[in-house]
Parts: sequence; structure tokens; C-alpha cells
Amino acid sequence: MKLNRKLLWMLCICLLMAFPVNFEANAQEESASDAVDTTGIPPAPPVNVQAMDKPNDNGHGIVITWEPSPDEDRAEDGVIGYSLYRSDEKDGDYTEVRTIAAGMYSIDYEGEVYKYEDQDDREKIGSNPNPDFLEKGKTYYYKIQTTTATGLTSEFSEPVSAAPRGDWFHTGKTSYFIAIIIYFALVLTYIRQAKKGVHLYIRPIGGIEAIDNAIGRATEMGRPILFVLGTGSAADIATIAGYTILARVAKKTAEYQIPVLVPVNEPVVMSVAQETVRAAYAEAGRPDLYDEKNIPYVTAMQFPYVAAVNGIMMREKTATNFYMGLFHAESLLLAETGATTGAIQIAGTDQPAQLPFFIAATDFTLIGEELYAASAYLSKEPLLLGPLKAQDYAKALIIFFVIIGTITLSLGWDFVANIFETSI
Amino acid sequence: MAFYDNMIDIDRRWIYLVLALAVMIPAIIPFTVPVAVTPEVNDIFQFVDTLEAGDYMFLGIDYDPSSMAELHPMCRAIMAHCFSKDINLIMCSLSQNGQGMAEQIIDEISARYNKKSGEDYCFLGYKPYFALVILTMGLNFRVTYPNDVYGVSLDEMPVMDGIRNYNDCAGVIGFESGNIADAWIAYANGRYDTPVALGVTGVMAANYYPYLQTGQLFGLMPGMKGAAEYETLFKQRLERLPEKDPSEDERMVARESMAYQTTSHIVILFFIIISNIGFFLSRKHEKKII
Amino acid sequence: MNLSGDIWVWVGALLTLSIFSFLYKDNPFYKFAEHLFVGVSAAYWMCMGIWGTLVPNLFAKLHPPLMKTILPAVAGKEPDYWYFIPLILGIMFLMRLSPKGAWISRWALAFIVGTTAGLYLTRSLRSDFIGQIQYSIIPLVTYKDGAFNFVGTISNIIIFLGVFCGLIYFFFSKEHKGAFGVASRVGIYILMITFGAGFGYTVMARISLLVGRMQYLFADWLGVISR
Amino acid sequence: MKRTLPLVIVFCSGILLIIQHFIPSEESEFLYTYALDWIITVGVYAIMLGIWSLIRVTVNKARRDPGERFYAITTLAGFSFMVLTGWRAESLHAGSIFMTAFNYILIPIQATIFSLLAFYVASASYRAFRARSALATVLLLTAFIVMLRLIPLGPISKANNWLVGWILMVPNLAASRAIILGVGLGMIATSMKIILGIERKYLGGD
Repeated sequence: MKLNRKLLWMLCICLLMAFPVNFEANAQEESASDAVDTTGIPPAPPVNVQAMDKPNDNGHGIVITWEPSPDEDRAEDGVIGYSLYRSDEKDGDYTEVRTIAAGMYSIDYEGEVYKYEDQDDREKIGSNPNPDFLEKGKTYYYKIQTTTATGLTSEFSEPVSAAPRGDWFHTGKTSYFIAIIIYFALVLTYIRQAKKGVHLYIRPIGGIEAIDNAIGRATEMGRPILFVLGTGSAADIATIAGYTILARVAKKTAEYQIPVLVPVNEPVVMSVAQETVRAAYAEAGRPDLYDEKNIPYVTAMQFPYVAAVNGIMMREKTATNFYMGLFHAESLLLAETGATTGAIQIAGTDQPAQLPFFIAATDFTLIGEELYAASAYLSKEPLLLGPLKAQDYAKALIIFFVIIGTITLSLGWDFVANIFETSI
Repeated sequence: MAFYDNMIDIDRRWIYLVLALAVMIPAIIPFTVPVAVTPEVNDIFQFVDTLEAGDYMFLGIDYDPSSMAELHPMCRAIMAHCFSKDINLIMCSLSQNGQGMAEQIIDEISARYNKKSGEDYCFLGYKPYFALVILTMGLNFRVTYPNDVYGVSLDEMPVMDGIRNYNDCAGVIGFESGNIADAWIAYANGRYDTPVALGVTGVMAANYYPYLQTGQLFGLMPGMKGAAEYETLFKQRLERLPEKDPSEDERMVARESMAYQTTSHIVILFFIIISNIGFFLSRKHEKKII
Repeated sequence: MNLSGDIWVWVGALLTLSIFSFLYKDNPFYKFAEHLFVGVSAAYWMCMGIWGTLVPNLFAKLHPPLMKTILPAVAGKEPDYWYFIPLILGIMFLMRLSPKGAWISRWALAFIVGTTAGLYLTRSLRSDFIGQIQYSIIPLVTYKDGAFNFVGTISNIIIFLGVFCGLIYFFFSKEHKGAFGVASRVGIYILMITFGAGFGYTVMARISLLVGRMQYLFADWLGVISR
Repeated sequence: MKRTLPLVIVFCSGILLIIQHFIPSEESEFLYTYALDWIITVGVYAIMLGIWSLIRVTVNKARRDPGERFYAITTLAGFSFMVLTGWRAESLHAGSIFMTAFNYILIPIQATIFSLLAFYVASASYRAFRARSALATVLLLTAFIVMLRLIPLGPISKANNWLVGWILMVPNLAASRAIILGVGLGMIATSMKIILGIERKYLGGD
């Protein structure tokens, strides 16, 4: 019984709470159907008009935002457009910049906010001055007028002003900036450690022994070895990795006294390659065997280069072909010709698009980063080992962020994913 | 030497010869291969096909001359399809080198279907800053393009009478060889909710499939094969029409080239199969000896 | 049969056949075409470099009136003296030809290498690094039209595992043993799928190139088929 | 001086370009556009350098090696012909002898060398795509499935098309990302080493 009374009370309270709400809703409906006819009455201007310098730009942009006119959704003759006017004096002549259709709210804001970026950095178009050019540092005034479907216009909104200025840091790129600093620190730390002689472990890379075996085979057959450094420039990382492997190959060939042919397609690559081979021969104690003619410059053009290298393979009957560096469409052209001469072929490149062809046509392929790792593994140079370590730890960081990001995003939180969102 | 040893040791020159013959066959004995139509291409076709005469479509002819081989057939087929159904077209060309090429194809197809600029279609031409152009066209075409490419004011054109922006068009189909494709998705669809479909080069295709999944694109035509699929559907449509159509001599460029692709792919797959059979037989035999 | 009467078409056709002859074996015709190609392309790029780049991008900017017969559009422009820098750099670059002045050419090389290194760094950072991480963070469970999407979910899980195992495969600081080895094994399988697909997908484009050459021979030259 | 100054130049130009990336202001835009334009211009001088080296090698070959003499002269003749016909700005317009030679000598050779790839794709897949091991089988099967999409097989084609789309969108995407991430890290590290003067092989020997 006691319980029942409690229930009754609660029911009463609920009813009391519900009633006024219903009542209000009814009242609103009535007032709407009772609406005054607004036809012929000019609309109100927009509210909360603001102008500010456009962030992260080169200093020729102003952002104007405003909220809808109260008359935007009125039943009769609602607002259909907002016309934006600009002047360089507060009370001067205003010229129309743009009309924005009603309802085109900015996606950058929650709720109903309009945004227009007035931006133009061209002082002249052809030889005529550009009327829309915004001068850096100069103050511009803006006002807005609304228009209804029947063409009625409102009063102008109160003028607002802003001066465009150039920015000195792009805040949208903060995550890049932090990533760069962290990575810079990692690379430098590990290079220093490697230089100090700290042992940095690198796992054996499958196929390194394939390089030595291939050289051995050329020796047995008494035929030359071909080493192609690709069609990249001297400063491309794949070419740099190529030099290191070339040094190893050249040293072995000097010991076995077989020539290594290195046709190149860039003058600078040629001089580095010559230097590398000369040093390797000296290290092997056979500087007398070094012949500059074996490392010729062929031509800088891609297909003529391929035609010439294919010719070398066919005519010199090379026993082993190495392709280590940056390759484009020539990858398969070279590797298939090499296969027809019966040469053993070992390739390595960091170009994902060319890897399928090397995988299919050569005997062994170093995939992407394996090329860098192989060169570090073979040379044990601190300058190569250090960054490889740093790359490994950066990868670990990436795995960490991807796992955390994926888990949080799957649970419906996007804050980790948003770290990597950047405005460009 | 057992026959299976021959199977794994065919001289490469035989392979070259057979492939060369395979590529020549369709040139000597022309034939067309049935093209399996993928849903993403079919969606575009059905979209256009359900429109009524007098409806509007927007075409973005935004590719460079270097990707003409793949994108020209697509553009040609869709434009012909629209004109054959008396759909009005509004077109732009947002790639710097593409306008002349776009003009060529418009002249060709419009002449075949007897369509006139200003009455049945409007070619807006090239304007720089493609992202801004795509954005402002969502407000009104007249903002960036007061005139069409021939200098005629949009206000004086019967075809543009009462047509303001994408809302007045059924949808947008872009033919893209670069990052303009992203702008159509982000602005025309993302900002204005316009239905967008794209024809892209074969190399780009893989990157745009995800947008299909999310519904940001209502269709996608990838490379030569996509073009061939559309041509197939269009051809079927033409055959179903009762009256004789001026488009009977419509050339199905992409479909024709699929014949070469099919014969040569058959050859390559055939040799792969041969080599694997030979490989298994010889290995089996080796085991027996041991 | 409608043989072409244009001598240039014949030149093109004979050169095409010479290159194709390499498929049978190396021969003097191929060797001739190869050597001709090297010479002609070198001269072509040189002329294009001079008339297409040096003249409009350098000389016309330094001294517009001098170039007005070639480029009428620049006639009224003011000279831009900033362009003395690339002119000097270019001359320094050519110093490589003299054994004594070779060291000066390193300054120009240093400018090119430094600038490209800066560009590469920021570009890779955006497209290969931050961008790839951003796209790799995807929800594992997906819904389509409010209902659980089975294929989408499986696909996203495979993408996640693929990126994870692929990165493990390229991890060099730890020997690939145990669970680590399993992940790296999965990584290499997914890599192979990619390479197989990459190979298969490009075949179509390569065949198109061959068809183009065949059409040149049979339609433009021999005229046995219509194009 | 000979060794240090280039490293200073590398450091300054590299750091400037990196900093530029984070500064949206007009001064920074100016730097960026000019630097790019200058590199393109200086690149033309590199072509000249290459041509000089080519001519020297070819002339030497013609002098010393009677067997190669004919071919060396072919190269030199082709080169001189193009230089003589392309010696005026107008010769770059359509219809000139220079452009005709480009269209009927350069383009056919280049396109034909490129089209050899069609044959090589065939012979490489015949040799390489054998089910030697589990890994090779995976490679073989995906390549096979992807190539099969161009052969009409009725209902099988439909399923196959879906599968090809899925392979491209899912495993292909994942593995490419792993490669690109690793290569990108290497690229950034090398750029850093170059800018800081740690890596200096590209400067060549003395």
C-alpha cells in the first residue's frame, strides 16, 4: 500500500512535468499558423559579423564570418542570399565582392555560420590592376546586405575591418614539425653511438650471401660482372646504397681478377662510381687492375641508356648482373635481356612500382628498405648503421601509433587519428 | 629429353612470336569480346540512362593529352549517351592542356547528334585554380564563367536559362588524370552533396575505390577496361532502340582494343600454365628416380 | 595493300623493325638504331633545354629586349636580376670540364643537392610519412547503412595486419624468430600478393604499347589494315 | 675552403627549403618559386656536361676501334643532324625538319623499346611464375587472377572482377603502405645526412 502511494505521487509529478511542455508546444504551433504576413517587409541584416586576418597564408587574405539573419527562415519571402561588400575606407565606396547563397554554412564551424575567404595575391592581371587584390597590412572594411526571394534588401550590417598579414609559422603543420624534430634527434643520436663504437645489432639479411656466390660464379666462368646503378641522381638514397654494394663487389672482383663494368647515366654518378671502385681495388691490394674505361658515362636519357646497357650485356657476355639503385620502366628491359644471356642477376630498388618486375625476372631481389639495410650490413659504416637504427625505432613508433589509433578509433574516439590530420 | 622438359624450356623467341601473332589476329580478323560489366561502371550507365530528355548533366573533361588513350573513349561514350537521350550538357575543362582536346571531342560528338552550343550544351572552358572553380560553381556557374568558351554570355543562352549551379544538374561526371579528381569529391560532393562519378586512368583507379565504398562516388570507370564496359552497355542500349539511330556508326574504340588485350592475355596465361604443368611433371618424375 | 609513300614513315618503320629484331638476337641493325638513338636524343634534349628552358626562364628574364624576337610576350617586362644567380651557378657547373676548375663546380652541385634534399625531406614527410600513418588508422569494425558490414570489417582488419606485418618484415634490429618471425612471414606473403597484382595489372598497359607499334607498321606503313 | 664551402652551401640551401615549408608568408613563397626555377635552369647545364662527355667518348671510340667506327659515326651524325636542324627557335614548332625527325626517328625508337616490355612481360611470367614454393605460388596466383580479368569467362569474370578490386584495395594497399613508410623514413634520413654534411659521397672525388 505504501508503495502504491509512492507510485501515485510519482505519476502525478510526471504528469505535472509533462503538461506544461505539451502546452508550450501547442502554443508554438498556434503562433506559427497565426504568422504575420512578412511579404514586403525588408529582411534584417545578418548578425555577429566578424572579419579577421586569414591564418596560415601569405598575407593577402581576410576571413569574414557571420551568422544568419533572423529572417532567413521566415515563412514568407525568406532570405536567399548574403552580399558581401568591401572598401578600403570605413565610409568610402563599397564594392560587391561576392554573394553567398543562404544555407551554404561553413563546414569549419558547428552550427549555422557563414564563412567567406576574401583572398587574392595578384597585384595585376595582365597589365591591368586587379580590383580584388588585397594589399598586405592595409585595413579593409566589410559590410553585408541580405536579399530575399522577391528582391528585397536589408540595411547594411555595421562595417567590420581587418588587415591581412603574412604568417611566420603554419600552425596546421605542427605535427610535421614535431615529427621532424623527433626523427632528427633519433638519427643524430644513433649516428653518434655508432661512431663511438657502440655495437648496433642488425639481423642478417637473406640473400647477402647470394652476392658473394654470384661473384664466385663469374670467376669460374672467367667473364666480367655488370653493375648498374640505376637512373637516379648521385644524391638519391638508392644510388648511395648502390655505391656501398658496388664497393663490396669491386673489392671481391679485384681479388679474383675479373673486370666489373659500371656503365652510368649521370656525370656525377660516374665520378663517384669511379672513386668507389678505385678505392676498393686499392683496398684489395690491386690498384694496378683499376681501369677507368670500365666505368663509362653512356648517356643521360633513359631509353638510349637501356639500349646501350642491353648492348653491353649481349656483347660482353657478362656472367653476373647487379641492379642496385633507382629504377624506372627500364627495370624489366634490363632484367629480361640479362636473363636471356643466362647471367645470374641480383637486384635491389626502393621503387615499389618496379619491384614486381625485378622479383619476376632476377634471381634475387632486395625489396625497398632491404637495399639500404644490405648496404649498412655489408659496410658496417656508422653513417649507414646509425640511420638504419633510427629508422627501426621510428617504425616502432609508427606501429605504436597505428595500433593505439586503430583501437581508439574502433571504440569511437578519434583524438589519436586527429594528431595526424593536417591542414595543407 | 622428355616432353615435359620441353614445356619448361621453351625458347623465349617462340613466346615472342606467338605473342606477336596474338596481337595481330584482331587486326586481321576483327572481333569483339564480351566485356563483363562491373557494378561501378553499371551504376554510372544506369544513372545517365534513367534521366529524361531535357535533364542536365555536368561533365568535367579534366585530363591531359597524355592520358587521352584511356580517357577519350570514356568521355566520348558518355557524351554520346547523353546527347542520344537529348540530355543537356554543361561542361568544363580544368586541366591547363586539356581545353583544346575537350573542344575537339565536343565538336565531333555534337555534330554527330546535331546538337548546338547554347541550345543543347554549354562548354565553359578552362579556368585556373580548379578547387576554387569547383567550389564557386556550386553557388552559380556565372561567378567564374560569365561567358562560355566562345565568349557568349551564359545569360543569353537558352540552355542555361534558369540553371544556376550543380543543384540544377542531375550529377557530375569527371574524367580525370590527376588530383582534380580529389577536388570533385571533396567540394562538389562533400560540400554541395552533388552526386559525383569519375572516369580515371588505370593507374589511379586503386586509390579511388575507397570513395566508392563510402558512397562519395556513385560510380567509377577505371582505365581502358572501364571505358570498354561503358561502351558495351551503350551499344546494348542502342540496339534496343526501335528507330534507326544516327549513332549506328559509333566507333567503340575501347571495346575494339579489348580484343587485343584478350588475345595477348590468353597467350601469357597459356604459357604460365604450360610452364607449371611441365614443372610439376618433371618434379614428379625426379622423385620416381630417387 | 596501300604502301605509304612518305619517306619519313619508311624511316620510322625500318627503325621500329630494327629494334624489334633485337628480340631474335643482337644484330647490326639493332646496333645501328641504338647508336643513332643515342646521338639524336642527346641533340634533341639539348635543343629543347636551350629553347624551352634557358631562353624563356633565364635569358628572357635577364634581358627581355634581347629575346623579344623569339618571345614577343616578354618585350615590355623588366629584367629580373635575381636570375644572375642561376647563370653564375650554371657557369660554375660547366667548370667541371676543366681539370683545374672542377672544384668550383661543386658549389653549384652543392646548391642543387641541398635544395633537392630540402624538398625531398618535406615532401616525403608529408606524403610518405604523416599521410600514410593517417590513412592507416582506420576503424576495425565497419557499418554500412547502419548494419554490420562483414566484408568491410574483414578488409579493414587485413589492411591493419598488412601494414603491421609489413613493417615488422622491414624491421632490422631484431632477428625474425618466434612470434616476430611469424609476423614477418605474413608480411612477406602480403608483399608477394602486392607484387603479383602489380605485375598482372601493368600487363594491360604494356600490351597497349605493343598494339600501338603494330598499328603503325600495318596501318601507317603497309596500309593492310585501316586504323 | 674547397671542401667546406660546398657543405655550407648544402646546409644553407637545405635548411632554408625545410624552414620554408613551415612558413606560409610571401617572402617564403618567393624563395620557393625561385629556388625551383633555378634548379630547372642549372639542370640544362648538366645536360651540356653530359653531351660533352658523350661526344668525347664517341670520338675516342671512332679513332681507336675500327669495329666500332661505323656506329660511333652514326651517333655523331645523328647528333649533328639534329643540332643543325634545331639551331633556331622556330624549329621547335610543328612541321619543321627538327620536329619531323623527332616524330619519325626518336618517337618510333623510343616507343618500340618501350613496347619490347610487352614481350618481356610474357617471357618473364613464363619463367618466373612457377609454383616452386609457397611464396612463389602466392605471387603466381595473384598475377594470374589479375591478368584473368581481361578474359571473358561469363559468371567467373564477375566474381574475378570483384576479387581483383578487393586485392587492389586491401592487401595491395597495406603492403604498399609498409614499403612506402620504410622508404620514406630512409629518404628523410638521407636528406638529413646530406643537409648536415654527414653524407658527402655525391660531391665526388678530388
